[in-house]
Amino acid sequence: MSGFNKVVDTYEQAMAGLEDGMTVIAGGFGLCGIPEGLIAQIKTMGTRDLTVVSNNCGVDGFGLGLLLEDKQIRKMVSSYVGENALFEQQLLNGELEVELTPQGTLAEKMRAGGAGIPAFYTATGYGTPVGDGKEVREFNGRPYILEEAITGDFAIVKAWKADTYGNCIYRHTAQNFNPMAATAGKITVVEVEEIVAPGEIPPSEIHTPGIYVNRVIKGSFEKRIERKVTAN
Amino acid sequence: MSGFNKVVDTYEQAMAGLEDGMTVIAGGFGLCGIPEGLIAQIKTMGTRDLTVVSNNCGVDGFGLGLLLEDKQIRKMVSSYVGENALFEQQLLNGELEVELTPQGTLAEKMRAGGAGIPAFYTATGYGTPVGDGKEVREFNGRPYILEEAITGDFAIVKAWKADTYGNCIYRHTAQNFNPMAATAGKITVVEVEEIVAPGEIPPSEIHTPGIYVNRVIKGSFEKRIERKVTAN
Amino acid sequence: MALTREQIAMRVAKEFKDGDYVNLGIGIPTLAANYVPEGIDVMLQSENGLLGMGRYPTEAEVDADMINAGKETVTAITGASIFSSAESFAMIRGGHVDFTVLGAFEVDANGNIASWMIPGKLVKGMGGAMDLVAGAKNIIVTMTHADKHGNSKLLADCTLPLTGVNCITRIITDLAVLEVRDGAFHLTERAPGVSIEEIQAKTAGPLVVPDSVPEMVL
Amino acid sequence: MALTREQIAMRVAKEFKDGDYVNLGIGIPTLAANYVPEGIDVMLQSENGLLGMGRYPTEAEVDADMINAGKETVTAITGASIFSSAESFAMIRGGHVDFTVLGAFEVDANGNIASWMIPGKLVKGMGGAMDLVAGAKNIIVTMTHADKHGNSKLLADCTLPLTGVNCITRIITDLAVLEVRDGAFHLTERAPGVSIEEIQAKTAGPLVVPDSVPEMVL
Repeated sequence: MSGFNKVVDTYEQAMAGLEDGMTVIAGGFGLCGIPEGLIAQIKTMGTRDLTVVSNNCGVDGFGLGLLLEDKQIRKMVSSYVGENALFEQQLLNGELEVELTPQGTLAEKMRAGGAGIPAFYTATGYGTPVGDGKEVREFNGRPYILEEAITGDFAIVKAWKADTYGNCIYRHTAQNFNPMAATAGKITVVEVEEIVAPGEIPPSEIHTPGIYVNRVIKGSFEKRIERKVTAN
Repeated sequence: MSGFNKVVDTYEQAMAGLEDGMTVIAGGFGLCGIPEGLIAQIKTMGTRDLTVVSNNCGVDGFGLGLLLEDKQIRKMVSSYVGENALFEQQLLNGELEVELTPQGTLAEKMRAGGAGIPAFYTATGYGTPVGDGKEVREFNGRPYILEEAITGDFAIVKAWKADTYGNCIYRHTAQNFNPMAATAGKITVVEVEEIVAPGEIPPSEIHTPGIYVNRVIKGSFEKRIERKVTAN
Repeated sequence: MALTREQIAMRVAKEFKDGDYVNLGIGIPTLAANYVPEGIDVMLQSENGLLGMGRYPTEAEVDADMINAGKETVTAITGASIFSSAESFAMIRGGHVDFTVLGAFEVDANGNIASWMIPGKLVKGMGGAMDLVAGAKNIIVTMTHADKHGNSKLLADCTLPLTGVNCITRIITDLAVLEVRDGAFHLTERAPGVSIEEIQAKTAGPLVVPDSVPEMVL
Repeated sequence: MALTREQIAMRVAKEFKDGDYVNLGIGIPTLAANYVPEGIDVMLQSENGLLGMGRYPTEAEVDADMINAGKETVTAITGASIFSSAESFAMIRGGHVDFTVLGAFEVDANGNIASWMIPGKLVKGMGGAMDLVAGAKNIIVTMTHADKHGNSKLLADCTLPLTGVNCITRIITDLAVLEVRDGAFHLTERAPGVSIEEIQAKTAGPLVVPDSVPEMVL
């Protein structure tokens, strides 16, 4: 089954084809479950004018925040971006555009993009600035707004384990946006902690079937914690 | 955590509240992964004028086909209903109405119903009888039709195992429509092969979180095979 | 006396019924988890994909892959489930979460809420708040009745950009419990020792005061 | 000589590339799995929720919980994944399946296909066919060139209710391989020993015949 072996050996291969102006969908919630090495590779490549779709934009000096340092991001599509000063500065300077999207709508837009649903209605955001300019329609007497799907030229995903066919599982809440991101990239690249043989992950436990995955690379992860809180 | 214990002991309790004229969403694909005991209970109750949403309608004398015997079903919403003679006869007599829905659209309508998405666009069925009378809209130059969500007064679901909180896993391809059905019932009843203690199913392996489930009952299953084919 | 944050949280926790699935926002709402009454169990939903959120971890239990929607390290209870963000918001949007408790800058007499954006200040984003207010079956807003300058947060019409419309039915403040219906705030309880006059003075929107307004039981 | 069912399946199998995810309809399409060329691996998707469908089970392996979209008992290959119907059709509708092979009653010169309903006959349903033709990146229709009465199935316009519009680009019949584009059938290969005249006679829709039409290699 060599045609199904998605494993690549280098980050250059993993992100080959990424070009200026492309849209990149990234999994992760805050710093949890982010494809650290793939983000670093984009920084190394210096690709510019990117539209990045991700719930957050990392922090100063880590995660997607790294791509702000050389102003590689032109536009962020996120639900919450409050964690870094560089972001704030570039936003105020007009160097960076942000499209704030409710968290559930963002997740659903990615899922829809991967699932061939071009648009859907949701009550979320109706009557708020998020609904401005969007079609409103009533179903069963309640108003909803029309939201369109998101797809990316690339999706960058962090999984716990993948087999060589690209079947993935996620660990704990590091799952978050990763499964939807994985479905919505023209090219989906998954960075994992461990690569296993096909069959090691039981078929019904697979979170992301390999059909969505184009490339798999084994990474090593710092897994920085954003807010460490412990019980007394 | 007694408030989260969803286990009921009798089929009467499991289907309590089902009334004439209600909509029932049923999991299963053909005879695979069907809630055998819950269907039998509906037959016992004699509830009539039901709208049943299920990919298929069983076969003569088994599965949802049982509900045809006493003409309990007024309308079926299905993608394929070709497996029983009684169905055919009641359809030709005008005693039974059928709304044929493409299989993927049916699955998505159930998911949408459970997920608070009142409607979505899909290319499936555009330009065919399925699209008749439905709104057509172009996205990126391609025409799509608008499909509305489905919810049920009851959802009847077959899972492999559930814990007492209603967290479910499905076995092999007996999963099929069950996870979506589980989300789309005002009252969701799950019939399982085994009830386990909370924590026995690892959190990230749960297919249907217990929040969707109102009642769990342990059943015993015949698991009739529709087309047994073996290798030579 | 106006309630403390902890006392507001205590009053919020009295709303919970055994078996409720609850999503608690950051701040006072989160504190409510500490005051769930004896004999009542609730299961906490964290919108980053965790149903059955537990206590904070011990030092040994800390795991970067286990966080809550506030990005804090956390644990899961026995019987928890973990899932994707799409599944999490399917639960929320689909009305499967029984209770959402969240803070707000303003609520108005039509049940509109403003909680995410103050024009002129940097906008950080709405996170999951818009989904939560659009989806939950019951929403409780907790906030101080007035801001630190004494300006009422219970208005005839919200002045700030909205988080959701026509969705708030119950408010628990440091001074009172109010229901929102028919275009007015209906006073149902007052904080111990707080006068109706004070509540009237600090409620800018239309307020309906019944003949008898009991004190809260905490 | 017109191809047998097995020969049509053999020709279909030559379309597959190593690493293709393929959904095969009931009948001739399913046979194609038996003729995948040496050195080429494809992974079969079954729309009831199985990616990596394997061979039929032995008697001992038969499991009522493991079936394919044709409701036949089946096995899974090592490295298969199993998922819900919504996930399965997300794959299909979202264009992640590389190839769909299915039968048809009629195909027309605009790439429309009719495959599920004959008015006057009992309608059993479209199953997943409409999703498959709307979603797959490449669709191959396999059918006999004409029905048993000799009536062409390749028409200027379909006469039966459609399964999908403007979606068929390639047809493999017992007589020929044809591409559908620009409102015409373009003959690209003919079955060994079949004359261009026979193909012309049995193609009711507009047919473009190039100067040279090679025989199929099976």
